[in-house]
Amino acid sequence: MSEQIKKFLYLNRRAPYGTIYAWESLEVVLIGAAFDQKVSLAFVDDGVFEIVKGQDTSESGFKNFSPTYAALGDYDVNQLFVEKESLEERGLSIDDLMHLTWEDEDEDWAEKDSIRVVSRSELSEIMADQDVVFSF
Amino acid sequence: MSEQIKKFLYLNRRAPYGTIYAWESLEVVLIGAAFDQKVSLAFVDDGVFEIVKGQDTSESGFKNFSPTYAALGDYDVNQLFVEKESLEERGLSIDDLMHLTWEDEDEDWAEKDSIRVVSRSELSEIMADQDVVFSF
Amino acid sequence: MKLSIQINEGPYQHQASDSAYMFTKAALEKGHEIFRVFFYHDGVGNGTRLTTPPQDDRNIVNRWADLADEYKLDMVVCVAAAQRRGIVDEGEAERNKKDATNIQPQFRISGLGQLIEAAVQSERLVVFGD
Amino acid sequence: MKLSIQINEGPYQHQASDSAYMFTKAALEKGHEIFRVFFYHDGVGNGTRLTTPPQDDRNIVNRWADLADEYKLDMVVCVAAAQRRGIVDEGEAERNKKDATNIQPQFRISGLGQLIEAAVQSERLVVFGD
Amino acid sequence: MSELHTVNKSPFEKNSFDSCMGHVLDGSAVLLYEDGVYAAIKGTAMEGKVTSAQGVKFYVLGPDIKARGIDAARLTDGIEIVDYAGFVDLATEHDKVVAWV
Amino acid sequence: MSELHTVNKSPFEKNSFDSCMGHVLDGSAVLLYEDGVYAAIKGTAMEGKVTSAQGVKFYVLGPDIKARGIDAARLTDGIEIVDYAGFVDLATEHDKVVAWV
Repeated sequence: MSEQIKKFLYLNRRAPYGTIYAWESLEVVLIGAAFDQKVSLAFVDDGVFEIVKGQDTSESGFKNFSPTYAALGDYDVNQLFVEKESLEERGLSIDDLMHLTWEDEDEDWAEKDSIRVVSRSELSEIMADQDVVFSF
Repeated sequence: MSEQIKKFLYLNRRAPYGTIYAWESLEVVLIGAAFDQKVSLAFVDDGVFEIVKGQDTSESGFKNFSPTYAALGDYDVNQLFVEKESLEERGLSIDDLMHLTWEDEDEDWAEKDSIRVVSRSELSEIMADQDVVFSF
Repeated sequence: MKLSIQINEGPYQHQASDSAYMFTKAALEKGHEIFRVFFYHDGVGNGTRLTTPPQDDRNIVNRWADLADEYKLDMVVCVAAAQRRGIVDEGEAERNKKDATNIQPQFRISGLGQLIEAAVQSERLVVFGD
Repeated sequence: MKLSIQINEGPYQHQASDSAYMFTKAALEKGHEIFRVFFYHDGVGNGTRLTTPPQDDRNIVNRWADLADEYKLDMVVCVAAAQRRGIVDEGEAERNKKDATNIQPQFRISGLGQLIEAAVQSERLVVFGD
Repeated sequence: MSELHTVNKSPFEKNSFDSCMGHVLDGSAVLLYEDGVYAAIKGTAMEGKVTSAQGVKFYVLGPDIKARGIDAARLTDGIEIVDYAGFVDLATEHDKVVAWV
Repeated sequence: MSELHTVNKSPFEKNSFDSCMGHVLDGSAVLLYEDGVYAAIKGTAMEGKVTSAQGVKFYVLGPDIKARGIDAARLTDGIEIVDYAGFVDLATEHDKVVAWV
């Protein structure tokens, strides 16, 4: 659809369910995956809660959209940066997060981790390196 | 409209203009003044910014609703509690606030201050003494 | 006990309307009386019949409408807030010269006095917002 | 320079739409090109023709419509977000069997791809939200 | 009078929980729901605020912790889980409800 | 690349300003607007955060401080006032805009 290849970062700073931002942001990521851009997601502040495992909305009446994160790998969205300090402040570690993976076509479809835990200063550098940052 | 007399507290915790809560809350206070209830307002957290003097929206395109606070006295709404700690955290003192007054019918229409600066613990007691607390 | 509910946010964007619905339903099922549900601020957006949420998600507006039918709930949308945000019934359309309405029939548009009255008449006012 | 604007909140409740309008107007007056204004989340509420704000206040919807007329702005309302919140044009009304529309004519309903395209084609994307 | 205070915002994002804690009196209760349930997680800066509140009873809404993947074992000690019916009971058993929206 | 970060929420209510300050790099700029302008007031806990940010230039939107009754004399030293046209200039002069909504 376009000749330019841009680096897109989706900045996720909100908890899921209390507001719809996380979910509708994910809808943008899925649609955007059809465009040939270099895409990554950052989970910062309460955004880290979006990918906590074991979400179960059966008693809440609203839809559990967390399984969609596991599908991102199939859409070639496999650069998920999670901020270490944000996890720690919330009493979380990587073991509390969903195990999100993708299959590397170039290495005989080897399964690889999509999530990379990075420090706040690393994430700042990653953000600075982008062409577009989406905030929701 | 009702035989019961209740103590109503309007809890104002939001800054003006960034969101409409402060303004639409004030609309409730004005309508509510027509009912025979015992009404008071509390300004806590960013709510103290609502009654800062010198508000001027001429370059913003939206309506300056702050003059309405000065009219509250005419509606017999004259119990405005402002939390001391909230002011201090925001670098404000009572001198930064509008001078809001009412005229006391029982004392030959003497002009009296509507605003009373109270401590957080005093305000907690005032809240506890209410029948209804409105939050916006 | 007699309760009233105030909802300050619209459907889907915030959980407020979901929480208020679950609370109201639970209160009714326990035999409490809901004197009134008052929709204020963006909460007026719960009263439009024009939403079409995804098939696999809850329909917030219809859910309120069904609860109102079942329990004869009085669901009031604030007129001033509705005018700012474009929620319109027949009377409002006529008054403000609008060529369409969008209110869901189980809701009615009325003034802020209805919120004050609800607070006066009810033993508890429970507020749901952002 | 070519810019695009994203607006995540509806009119009046948050200042986001006001700020976005003032920014967009200033950019146009400086001779910049606005590739697209994209309304997402509750931002879709800026695109209804049914609002009647108080006489002494700004009319947010009409203001956007006038700016669009003057500068031929492309103002897009996200279809998925609009369906959740009840913003409807002729096509949507037919598809989802709704008996009324409420879109303001200067806005058009389209998909999220329009936001991605705006980000690709524009030199800057500026986001206004809560 | 005894009050039920409700908090529905994340304590990491907004000041609602802190502000509530600054105004809650001995004998009152706090219900954490929606994103407010994140204040109930053990091992964060919130734990101390919960455990040091004298004479205040804390509740958390079960469906909201479940939706967010928070196991009951991770809650700060002494916080009781209620469902929506329990929320209704809390609202009626206390003299009024104060919402820290 | 140099970035323009925008903050539109009160630092006393939400964590947007703090989060922005944790991610802003030397050579970038921060524009405070809407309720974000409250972070520009001298004599609060925010003043030190502004003055200690190395190599970061701060701006505040004039119409938004005026609306809120904040006199220019109350701003933390070094913060520059811009109007909407200036906001546009900042957005175009930096390589991208990051909104801390």
